[in-house]
Amino acid sequence: MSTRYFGARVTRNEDPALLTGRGLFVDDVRLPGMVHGAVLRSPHAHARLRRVDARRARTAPGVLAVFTHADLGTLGDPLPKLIPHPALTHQKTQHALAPDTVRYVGEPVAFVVAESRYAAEDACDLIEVDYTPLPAAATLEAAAAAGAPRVHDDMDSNICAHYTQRVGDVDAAFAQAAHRFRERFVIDRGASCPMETRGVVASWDARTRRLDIWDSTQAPIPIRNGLAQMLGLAEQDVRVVAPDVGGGFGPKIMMFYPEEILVPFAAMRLGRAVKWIEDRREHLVATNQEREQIHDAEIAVDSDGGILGVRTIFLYDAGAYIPYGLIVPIVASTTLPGPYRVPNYHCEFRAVFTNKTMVSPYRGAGRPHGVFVMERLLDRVARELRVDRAEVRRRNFIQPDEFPYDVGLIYQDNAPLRYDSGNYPACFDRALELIDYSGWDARQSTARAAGRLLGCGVACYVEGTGIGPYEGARITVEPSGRVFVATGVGTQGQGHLTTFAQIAADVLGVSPRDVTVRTGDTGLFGWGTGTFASRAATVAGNAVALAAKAVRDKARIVAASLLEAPPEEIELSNGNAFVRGVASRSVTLGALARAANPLRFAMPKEWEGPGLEAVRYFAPSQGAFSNGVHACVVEVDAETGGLTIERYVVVHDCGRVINPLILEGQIQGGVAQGLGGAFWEKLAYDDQAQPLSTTFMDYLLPTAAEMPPLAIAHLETPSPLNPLGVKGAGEAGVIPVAAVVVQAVEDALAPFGIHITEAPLSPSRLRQLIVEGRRSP
Amino acid sequence: MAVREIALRINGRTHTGRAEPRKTLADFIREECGLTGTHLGCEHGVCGACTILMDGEAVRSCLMFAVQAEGAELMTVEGLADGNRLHPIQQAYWEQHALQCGFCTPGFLMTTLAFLRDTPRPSEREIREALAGNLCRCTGYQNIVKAVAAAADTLASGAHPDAWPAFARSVAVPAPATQPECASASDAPNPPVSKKTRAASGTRRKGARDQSRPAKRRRS
Amino acid sequence: MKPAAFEYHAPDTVEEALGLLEAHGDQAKVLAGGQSLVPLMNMRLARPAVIVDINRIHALDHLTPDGDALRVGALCRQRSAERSAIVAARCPLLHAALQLVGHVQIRNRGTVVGSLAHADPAAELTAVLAALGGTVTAVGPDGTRTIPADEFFVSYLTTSLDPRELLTEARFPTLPEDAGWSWMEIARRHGDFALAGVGVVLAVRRGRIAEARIGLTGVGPTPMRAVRTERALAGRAPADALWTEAADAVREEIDPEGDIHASAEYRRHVAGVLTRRALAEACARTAKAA
Amino acid sequence: MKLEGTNTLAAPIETVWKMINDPDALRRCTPGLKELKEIEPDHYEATLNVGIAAVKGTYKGTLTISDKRAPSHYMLVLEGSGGTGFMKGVGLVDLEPQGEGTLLKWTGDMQIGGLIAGVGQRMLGGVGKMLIGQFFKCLEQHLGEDV
Repeated sequence: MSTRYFGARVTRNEDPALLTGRGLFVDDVRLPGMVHGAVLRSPHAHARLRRVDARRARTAPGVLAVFTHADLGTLGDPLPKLIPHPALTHQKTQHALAPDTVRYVGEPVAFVVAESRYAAEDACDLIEVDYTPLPAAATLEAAAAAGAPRVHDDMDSNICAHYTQRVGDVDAAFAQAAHRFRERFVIDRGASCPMETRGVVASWDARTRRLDIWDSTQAPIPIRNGLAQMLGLAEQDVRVVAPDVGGGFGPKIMMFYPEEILVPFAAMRLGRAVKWIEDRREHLVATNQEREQIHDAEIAVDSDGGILGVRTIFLYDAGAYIPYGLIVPIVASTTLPGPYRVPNYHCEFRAVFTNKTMVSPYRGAGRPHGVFVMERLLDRVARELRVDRAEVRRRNFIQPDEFPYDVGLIYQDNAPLRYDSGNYPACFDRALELIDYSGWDARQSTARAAGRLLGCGVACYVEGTGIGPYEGARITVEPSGRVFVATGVGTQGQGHLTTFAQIAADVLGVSPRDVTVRTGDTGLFGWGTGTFASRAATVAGNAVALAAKAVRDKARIVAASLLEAPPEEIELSNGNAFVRGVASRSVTLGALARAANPLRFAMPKEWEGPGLEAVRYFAPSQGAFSNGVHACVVEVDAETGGLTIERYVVVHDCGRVINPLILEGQIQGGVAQGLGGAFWEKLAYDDQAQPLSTTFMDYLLPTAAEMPPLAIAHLETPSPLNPLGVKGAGEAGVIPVAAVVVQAVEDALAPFGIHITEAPLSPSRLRQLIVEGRRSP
Repeated sequence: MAVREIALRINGRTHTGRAEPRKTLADFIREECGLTGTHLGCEHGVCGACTILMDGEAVRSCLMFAVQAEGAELMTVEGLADGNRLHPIQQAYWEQHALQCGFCTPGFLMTTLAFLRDTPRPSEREIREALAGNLCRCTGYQNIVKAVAAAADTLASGAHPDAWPAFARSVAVPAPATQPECASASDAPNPPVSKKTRAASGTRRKGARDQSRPAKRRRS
Repeated sequence: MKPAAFEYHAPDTVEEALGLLEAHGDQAKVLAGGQSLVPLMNMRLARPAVIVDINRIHALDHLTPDGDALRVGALCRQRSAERSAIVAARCPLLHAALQLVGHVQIRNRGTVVGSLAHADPAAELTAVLAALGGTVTAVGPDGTRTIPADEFFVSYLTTSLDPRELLTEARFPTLPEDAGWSWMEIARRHGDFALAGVGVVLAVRRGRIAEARIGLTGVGPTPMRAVRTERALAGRAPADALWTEAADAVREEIDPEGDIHASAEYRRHVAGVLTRRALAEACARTAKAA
Repeated sequence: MKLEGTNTLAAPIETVWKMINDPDALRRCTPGLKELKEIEPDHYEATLNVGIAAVKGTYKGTLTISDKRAPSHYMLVLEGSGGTGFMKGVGLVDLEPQGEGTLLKWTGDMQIGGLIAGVGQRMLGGVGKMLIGQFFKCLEQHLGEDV
C-alpha cells in the first residue's frame, strides 16, 4: 500500500474545534431541564456509618432528591469485580453509596440532586451523618503487618492477594554468584490529574425507554454493557458517549465509579437529565490513584557484572478496594527484567488494602516501579564493581538476533511475556550520543571544579503495549466522497482522529482531511474494550487498516463495472477510482458510493451488500513490545536541594511510526508526568490516612517553568505481530523517568556519598539526605 | 436567594442572564452565556483553564463573581478566531501540535494573547514563566512554548494588524507592539488609571470595531 | 466546589463601605482582588455572610509617590505596581517581590493591599512591608489610624485590623539612594508560596554597614524582621564571612513550622542560605548604587 | 499531629489543679468555645467555632476529663465535627510544684480530618500550636485574676 500519509507529520483533525472553544466535553453538555448532582463524601478514612439523616437536605431550596444507600435497591450491591485473578483471594469492591462502613476519605455516602450545583452543595452541608471512627490502616507497611487495623473486618489481614512468578533457579544463581546486592526501594503515591476531572450526564426518555449517557470515560462500551445489565435495559437502548475527553491517563477507566451508576439512576428516578461534574478536590480523593509500592530487591551478578539473578519481593498498596485486580503489580513484576537477560528471576508480591483511595493503572501502570528497581540495582552493581554504568547495561542487553525473546513470565494479558522485536543496544548508543555521554566525566569534573554539581542519568525500559482482546472499525464512504471511520476505542487527546484517518486515507487514496473519525460513541460502534495499555493505535489502528482494505476492494469491484475494466486494474487516488494507466477513465469515490447503493434493478452478487462500507476486527495473539532509553543531565544546589533539569533526551522504538508529530507529543507529555512523579508530585497522607494534598496548591503538577527542553529520536523496528508493524507508545514517556532522574541526582551529589532508593524527591528531602550523607562515615 | 439580572460584555457582545451574586464569572460565562470554551480545571485559581481577558488583562474567571464583571470588556476563546479564520496564535498552536486533549488550551490561548501583546519578542525563559500560571497535563509544554515563539514571530511580522480585537486591548498598557513594557499609568495619583487610559484606548484606534469604544462602568 | 450564598454589596465610596462594615461587623468580608479570599470561599472554608466589594471605589485605585514613601491604594493591582516605573526605580525590593507573587493572572486581579490584609505567612509583600518598616492605613468608625507592619501582622491570616475597619492604603518607604537590595526565595514551583523568602536592604557608608534590613517570610506565623541580626550587622564591614554569620544569626532568630513540602529544619536552614546570598547580592548592588 | 509544651504558672499546684478542673476556666479559655454544657462531672457537650480569620468552622462535640490523679495529672479529650471536617484533641496535663509556682507540662495529639485537613495542611500545625498556646495563656491570666 502507498504510504503517503502514514509516517507524515500530519497536523491534527481534532484541533480546529478545540482551539476555538467548540469542543464538547461532558461539562459542556446542556439538556433541557437538566439538574445537577453533588456527592457527600466521607471525611473519615475508616468509620462506621451510624446514621445518615437527610431530612433537612431534602427540604432545602432547589433540592429534588437526596439518595442514600437505602434508596439504591440492587444498585446498592457491591460494584462489579472488573478483572479477577486466581491469586486475588479477596476481590473487595465498593458500593455506589456506602451502606454501613466507609474505608477511605472521599468514599460516597449520599448523592444530592438539585436545580444547580450550588444548591446541591448547600444541601450536602445539611446532611447529618454520625460516624464512629475506626483505626485506619494508613501506611502500606503498617497495613501489611500482623495486627494492623483491618480495612475489611471479614478478612483476617489486609492481604488480598499473594502472587509469585519464577524463572530458572534463583536460589542456585544467588548461591554461586560472585556478588549479591540488596536494596529496599520505596515509591510513593501520585495522581493522574487530567485537566478535565471526571463527569457524567444522563438523560432518560421514559417513552422510548432509552438512556443516553455522556461520560468522560476511557471505556464507553463496557460502561454501556455493564449499565444495561445493572439497569435491566437492552444494550441497544443504552447509549454511552465519551465526547471530547480532557485527558485520561488510566484512571478514567474503571467500570464502575459510583457516579457512573448514581447519575443514570437519578435521571431515571427523577425523569430529569442529571449532570455531575467532579471538582478538583473530589478528584484528588475520589479518582483512583497509583504508584505506592515497597520493593525488597536483590541482584546477583558475576565478577563482570553479568546478571545471574534478580529477586524482588514487594508490597502493593491497593487502597481500600481492588476492583481492577492485579494489573499494576503484575505489570511491575513483568516489566522489571526490561531489555536485560535475567536468566533467573523471582518476583513475589502481596496486594494490601489500606484506608486510602483505590489504586488502578495510571500511565505506566507499574512499569515505572519495575524499571526503577532494575535500573537502581544496576547502578549499585556499577558502583560496587567500579564498572561504568553504561557498560554494565551494555553487557546485559538482549541482542537483536535473539527475538522473539521469551522472558519466561506470564504478562498482564495472561499470555506468555515474549518480546516480538527490538534493537536495544542501538537505542542505547543513540541515547548516549545525544546526551554526549563520552564527554560526561570531563564535563562533570570541570563543573565540580567550578563549584557546580552536575549529574547524568541513563535508564532503559521495555514497554508491553497493544494487548488484546480485540478492537474493530467500520468504514463508510458517503455519497459526498467523505470517508467515515467509526471505532470503539475512545480518545482522550492521543490524536486518534488523525492517526486513524492517515491509515484509512492511504488505503482509500484520499486526504486525511477527507476522513472523519468517530470514536467513543456506542451508538456508532458497539464492539470494543477501551483505551488503555497503549493499545489503541496498535489494535484499533490495524482494524481500521483492515476495514479500509475491504472498502477499497469493494470500490474496485464497483468501479470495475462502471469503468468496464477488471477490478485488479482499478486504482484509488485523490478521491477517484481510475483504470491503471488511463487517468481519463475515472470515477469519484462519491459516485462509486452512490452507484453501490442502487434504487432499482438487481444488485451484482459479488457486491455482497450495498454501499462502500466494511467492518473489520483485529485481535492480536499477544502484546507488542516497545522499548526506549532516557537520559538526562541535572544540576543540584546542595545548599537548598534545588533541582534543575538541564537537558533530557529520549530515544524510542515503537515500531513503525504513524505520525511523528503526535508520537513526540505523547512522549513529551509522558516525560512531564514522569518528572512530576520524580520531584514534585506526592499525595501526602497523615498517620490517620487523611489526605493532605487535595488541592493544586499542595499537589504540585509541574509547569512550563519546571520542564526541561526535550530531545527525542526514534528507531523503527517493525512489529511482526500486526500488518502495520506498529507498537504502542502511550506510556513510554513516563516509564523510566524516576529511575533516570534519581540516578542523575545521586551522580550530582556523589561528593556527599548519598544513596537514593526512593521517589519522589523534594528539596527538603534532598537536604536531609545530604545531611545524613555527611554524618554517615 | 437574591437572584439578580447581570449583563456582561463578552467578545464585543452584551450577554444578560440571571444569577445569584455567588455565581462565579466562569460559571456565568459557561451556563448563562453558553460560551463553554472557558473551562474549569480546579476552581481555586491554580490551573488557569478558566483564564479570560478582562479589560485586556488575563484573569482567572473562577476567582471572580459574575456580578463583579459588569461594565468590563471580557474576552473568551470564542472571540479569538475571525469567523473560520484562526487567530495567528491558534494557528501556531495547531501547527506546533501544542494541544492534545485540548481542555487547558483555551486558557493557554488567552494567556498567550495578553503575553504577546505585552512582550512581542519573548525569550524562551520569558515564555515558560508567562505560561507557568496555566497547567497542561498532556503536552509537557514543549510544543506550547514552541507555538508561542512561532506566534510571536508571525505577529511581529506585522502581517496581522487586527490580531488584538478591541476587547483584547489592555486598559493598563496603551498600544500592543508599539510600546511593549510601558510603565503603568497608575503612577499618577487618583483619579484612577483605568478610566484615563480606557478613554485613551477608546479614541486611539480609528476605524476599529465599534466595541473598541470604552464601556461605561455600570452601577450594580 | 461552589461558594456558599452571601449578601453582596459594591459601594462606590469609602464611607458607604464603612457603613456596611459597621453594620455587619465580622459577618462581613471585604473583597478586593479576591485571589486569596475567593478560593477559600469556593472551597467553603470561608463563608462570609456579607461581601463588601470595594472594586468600584475608584478613589482607592492609585499608586502615589509621597516624599520618602510610595502610597499604594487598596485597589492598586499587583500587576500595576509591578509595571510601575516608579516602583521599579524607588522601591526595587517591592518590584522584585511582586514578580514572584503567584502568576500574572493572579497579579492582574490581586491587589497589593489585599495581600497585606490576607496576611498569608508565606506571602512576599507582607515581608517586604516588614523589611522596609512600612505602614498600612486603616479607616474605621473611630477615624483613621496608621499601623506599623510589626503591629499589623498578628498571626496566621490574622491582622490587628478591626472587622469594622477598611484598609485604604499601604506606605512602602522608598530605598535610600545608595542602598542595595535583594529579594530571594525558594518555592517548589515558579509562582508558588515561598518555602522561605528573604528581603534585604543594605546601606554601606564609609566601608561600614549603615543600615541593614532583613524581612523574612514562610518561617513563622507572620512575616518578620530579623531585628537581632540587623543589629549584629550594623557598623560592621561588609564581608562574606559576615554574611555567613548573619545566616546563622537568622537561623537562631526564627522558629519555622514544617509541612508536607518542607521540614522545619529545612526552612530554618534555607532561610540562612537565602539571607547570606541576599546580603551578598544587596552589597554588590550598593557598590553599583554608590 | 503531636504537640507538647510547658508553662510555668505563678500559683501553688492545688490552685492550678482547681482551676484546670473549673468549667468556667475551660469555658473562658478553650479557643472558639461557644457553649459548654455539663452533662455529668467532667463530661461536657461543647460547641466550638474555631479557626483563623475568615477560615472558621463550627464543631459540635464533647469535652471530657479523665485519668484524674489529683493534683498532678489528667487527660482532656476534645472531640467535635462540623461542615469543615472533624477534630479530636487529646491532651495529657501534668503538674508539678516549682518553688512558689507550678510547672504545667502538656502533651497533645491533635487529629484533624476532612476539608480543613485536605486543604489547610500548610498552616495546620502552626495554628494548632497557636490555639493551644492561647488556651494556656488564658489560664495564666485567669489564674492571675483569681489569686
